Amino acid sequence: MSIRQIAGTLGAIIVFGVALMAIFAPLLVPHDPFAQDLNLRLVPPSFMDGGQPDHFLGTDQLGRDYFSRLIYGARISMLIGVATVITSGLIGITLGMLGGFLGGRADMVVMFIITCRLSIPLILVALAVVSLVGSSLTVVVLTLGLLLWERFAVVTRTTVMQVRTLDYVSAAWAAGCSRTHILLREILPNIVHHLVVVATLEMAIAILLEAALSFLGLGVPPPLPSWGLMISEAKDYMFFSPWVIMVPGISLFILVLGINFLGDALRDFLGATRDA
Amino acid sequence: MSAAIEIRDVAKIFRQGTGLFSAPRQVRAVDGVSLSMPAGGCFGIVGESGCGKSTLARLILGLHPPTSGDILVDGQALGAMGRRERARLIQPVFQDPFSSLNPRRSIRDIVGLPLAAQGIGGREITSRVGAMLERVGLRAEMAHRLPSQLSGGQRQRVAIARALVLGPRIVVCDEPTSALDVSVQAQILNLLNELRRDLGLTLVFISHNLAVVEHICDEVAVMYLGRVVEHADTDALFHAPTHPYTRALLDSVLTPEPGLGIPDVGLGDSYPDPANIPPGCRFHPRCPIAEARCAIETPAPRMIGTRRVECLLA
Amino acid sequence: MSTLLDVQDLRVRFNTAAEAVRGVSVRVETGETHCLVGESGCGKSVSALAVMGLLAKGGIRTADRLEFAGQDISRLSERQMSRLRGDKIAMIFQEPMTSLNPAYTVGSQMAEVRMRHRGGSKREALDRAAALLGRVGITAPGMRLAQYPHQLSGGLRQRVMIAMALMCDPELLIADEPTTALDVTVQAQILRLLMELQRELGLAILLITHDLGIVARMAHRVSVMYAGKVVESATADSLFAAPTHPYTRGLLDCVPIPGKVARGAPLGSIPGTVPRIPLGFQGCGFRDRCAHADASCATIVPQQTRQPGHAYACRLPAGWVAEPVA
Amino acid sequence: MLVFFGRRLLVALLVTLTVLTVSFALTRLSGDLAIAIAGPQATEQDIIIIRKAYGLDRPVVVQFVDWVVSAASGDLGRSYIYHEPVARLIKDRLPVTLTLGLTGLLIAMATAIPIGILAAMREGTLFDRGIMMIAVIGQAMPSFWLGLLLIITFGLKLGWLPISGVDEWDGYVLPGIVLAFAAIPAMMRLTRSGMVDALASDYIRTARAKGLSRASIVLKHALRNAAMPVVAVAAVQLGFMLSGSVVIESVFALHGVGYLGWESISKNDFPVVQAVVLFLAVVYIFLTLMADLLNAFLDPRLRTS
Repeated sequence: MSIRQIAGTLGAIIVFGVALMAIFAPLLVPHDPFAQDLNLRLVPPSFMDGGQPDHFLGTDQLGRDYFSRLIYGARISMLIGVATVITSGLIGITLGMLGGFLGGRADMVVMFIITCRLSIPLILVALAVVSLVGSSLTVVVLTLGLLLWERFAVVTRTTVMQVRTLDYVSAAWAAGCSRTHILLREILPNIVHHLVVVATLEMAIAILLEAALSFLGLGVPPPLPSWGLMISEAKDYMFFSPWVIMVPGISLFILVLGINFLGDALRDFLGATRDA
Repeated sequence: MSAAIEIRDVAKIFRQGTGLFSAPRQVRAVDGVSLSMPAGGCFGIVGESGCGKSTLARLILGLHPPTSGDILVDGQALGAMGRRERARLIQPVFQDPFSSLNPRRSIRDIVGLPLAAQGIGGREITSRVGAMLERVGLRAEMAHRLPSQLSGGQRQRVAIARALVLGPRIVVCDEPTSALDVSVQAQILNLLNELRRDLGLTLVFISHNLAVVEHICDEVAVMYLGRVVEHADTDALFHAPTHPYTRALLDSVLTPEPGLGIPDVGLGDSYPDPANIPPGCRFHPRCPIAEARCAIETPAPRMIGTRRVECLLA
Repeated sequence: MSTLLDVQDLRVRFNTAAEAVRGVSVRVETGETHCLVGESGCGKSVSALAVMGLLAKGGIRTADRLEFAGQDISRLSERQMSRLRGDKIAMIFQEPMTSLNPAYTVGSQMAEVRMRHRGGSKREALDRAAALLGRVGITAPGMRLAQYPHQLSGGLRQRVMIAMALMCDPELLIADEPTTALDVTVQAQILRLLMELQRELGLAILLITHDLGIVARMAHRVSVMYAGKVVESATADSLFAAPTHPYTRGLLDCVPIPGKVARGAPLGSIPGTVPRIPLGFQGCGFRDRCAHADASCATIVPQQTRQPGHAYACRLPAGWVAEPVA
Repeated sequence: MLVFFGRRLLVALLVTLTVLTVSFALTRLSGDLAIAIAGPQATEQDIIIIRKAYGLDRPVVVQFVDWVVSAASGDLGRSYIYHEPVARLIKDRLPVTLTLGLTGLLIAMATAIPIGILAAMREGTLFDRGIMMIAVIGQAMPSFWLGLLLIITFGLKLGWLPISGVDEWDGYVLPGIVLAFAAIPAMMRLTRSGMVDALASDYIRTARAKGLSRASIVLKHALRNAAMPVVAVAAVQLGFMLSGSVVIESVFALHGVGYLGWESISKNDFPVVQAVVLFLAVVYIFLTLMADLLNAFLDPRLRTS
């Protein structure tokens, strides 16, 4: 196996593992992730000095079990990742198809919308929306979904444009096929591999972005255990107990790395272009 | 003989540079073409790249609407025809056997596509596809393969099978052999000739290779910058070319006959640009016999015997 | 006449299980045109690139002999070889559209060859470039020097490539399908130009093509390649008068000749397609498509001589063909 | 060329206007601004006073036109919290953000471009694959977390660099690195793929057939063509960096434009939020415009047709 294949396998294992963790979180946690115990604040992980065997990854500043919170945090990250990709994918692919397939004025409008979206400062607007509408998981998912579609749109548009001029599409027109048939049966299957790669990329970006928003205090509302929020809440204690930011940070890093590895492996496997 | 395809003063103008605010460039790809193609024959269209021959093919196939003019296929206006009806009448074979087959579908699905578009059921498609594959010299079990498992020549046979599976009267071949090796080209030409005879097809054969056109076509139209500059039956055209451009094209045919050298085609170094068509006779900047008036007067089509020529000096 | 380029048993392998070139021997004499002809994938372009030391990454070249003007070039370092390229040996390619750098003017791309190999000022190099552009039939060479490749048509670009190849008075010009991407009228013009230049400058040309028509009109000597090997090699006259290898015969039968082959009559054709030749393949690569193959074709292929200077690789005797078609 | 530029400029103006509308709409989306400004303890009376004071009682269209007209003349309104013109607030905070963005861009380019070129020249080798692997790993690093790690390591444990504020130049080093880190993988991949394509192109084969030196082939012929997409991406990345400075500035407590934006959001200071969004958008639009111009300069195909 080459390095890339190893990385791809590793990525698949990570993503699959975190997904399982998210689905079966209630069965896996040793403690209630929301239960506070002010007598047991900032207990280090069990493998460190002063750790307690009961709290594998220690406790946070409110005495909540870190391991349990981490597992519940996986739910939020995965949910954000998947839901954002679905929302933004729907928007982006539809726009990209419209522009790429219809061309002409429709395409000009689509290009203009994409340019406008790119010009909007992503994090700031996301922050503003969440702050105005009030933070909840749904709001974060919708906000990210409404903001992160442009890569889907760009890739769909360019690939549809390339494919629609190919002779087999002309042959399908000449064969008397309908517009819908051509779009869904002749064009879509030939660009879907590019979209899968974009989806993994977007999932990683959405997860990182949610973490950043939560870190700034305007993402998922407490006491939900978002990994970004955990870092944010812990950062005041990091000088004395650095592990409090290491545990959620490393989790975030490993999950995103896994998604990226998986994306790269899919890219190789499906034969998508390098920079899709 | 009745006309299979009747083209009446057809033009196709493309706009390039779809910027928001710039004036788009106009490319007159086809610029006032009138042709009548007899049923049951093989009609050749020749010319260099950018002369509009492929655009004309796409117009005939109904893939682009003409900017102006009418196209009648089998006596009916192409624009008024439904897509299914049109598909039953006229089918294409394209140049590049690699891009003309959907890489993600099986050969059965590719060849069966025109049948499926007519709403024909799956079992009948499978049997008709099998029969068609054998008719074009492929084994029926190829139906389960993907295009990537086939050679260029086999792919082109698949494309021909797809074109014939509905039993159309007319097949438009746009450079069907120019992407193939010589040995495979001969196989495909033989197949097309044979199918045409057996099925009574009308072939429209578009090519830049005059030797191939001479071999397969009964009638030839020579296109230059969107117009038909000479149209005659093959023997007349090849034995006594009238338009200086036809003459240059014929001079450029290099047959494998040693000792003949390379003739001087006398065309200079300028090159036709369909976005910038010269005034007067559009061939005059390259014409070896052009006179002063050729830059001013636009030649009208003239009949010389049975041939039709657009040249002031012919 | 002396041998300018002498290649013996050239082999090229990429990191796959197959050899692209399986022992090619070619001699190009001073001042003559040698055509290397064959269908796509037969190894003709790879052979030329191997001679130039321009193989893509991963290409491995071996040869019993690789001599240019008496000098063994198989052992030259990349640096020494680059001194030869563009100077004594020039090369032009199939795609004039992409073979010129889109970011630099014609003049600057032409001048840098001269300055690299002969030194001198940019002014002198540009003067020479202008003179050569005129020589290859470009009107207003001064204007063309300042233009970028995208402003020229395909035919003009190929003329620029030819002029660029002549910047240092090469002795050998390798032309790899120089007219395949061009229109037929432009093709005739470019080939005529090459012919004139050769006569005038005493240039030797190794012309790679798939078109037997071009071979017939241009070549002094021909090597026909099939599946990585030269299967027949002869003077053009001898080859077309008496094609001997079944593949050469088959190829010639495939080409329609106006006035010679009846309209609508079936053309001769070679069944099947070019095979993939695995490493360690024995015998004749053409045997699966050959009507005359027998068991012995799976073993060793004899090299035979029809007449001095006309060699072919086939078990059949020289006289197996009935008298050639005129 | 002039047509090209003029067209580009017009599109940029249209985009600006759209962003303007969006950022205005954004603050009106949530219902009554006055209630938000007044805070939870306000009485009905307070809200009415505030509504009048800020002109929120006028029709939305009037408010919008008023805002657009004054924004076009450089007046971005007054902050509810600081009671200062927003334009002055942004102007005061701009040097920090700009320095930070440029530092990040410089570090990113100085790292990504040479490594990308080297990886392309050694395409497929262990070095190349290793570099690409590092790029993937880098892309997975949450930037705010990386910032905290750097603060702990270099600021606290080693004590080499300040951990917050920018009293001196060295305050920009850590945040600059963090910003650059986010841009390096994309830039490196693009440089590499651009160079790989260029090196495999026909004109590079021509250059080799001309016997040119290796330096001339790589640096003159290949890089010039590979540079075009990199330039475009560098501009886009700088735009992202400026807007990403929201996060970095808050990690390192730098009082730049991004921090201002974040602060105003959490304090419901809508004129400032509107203005910062608009400002960052205009900067981005300007940068992409510049990139297009630079590319037109680099690519004669754009320049001469």
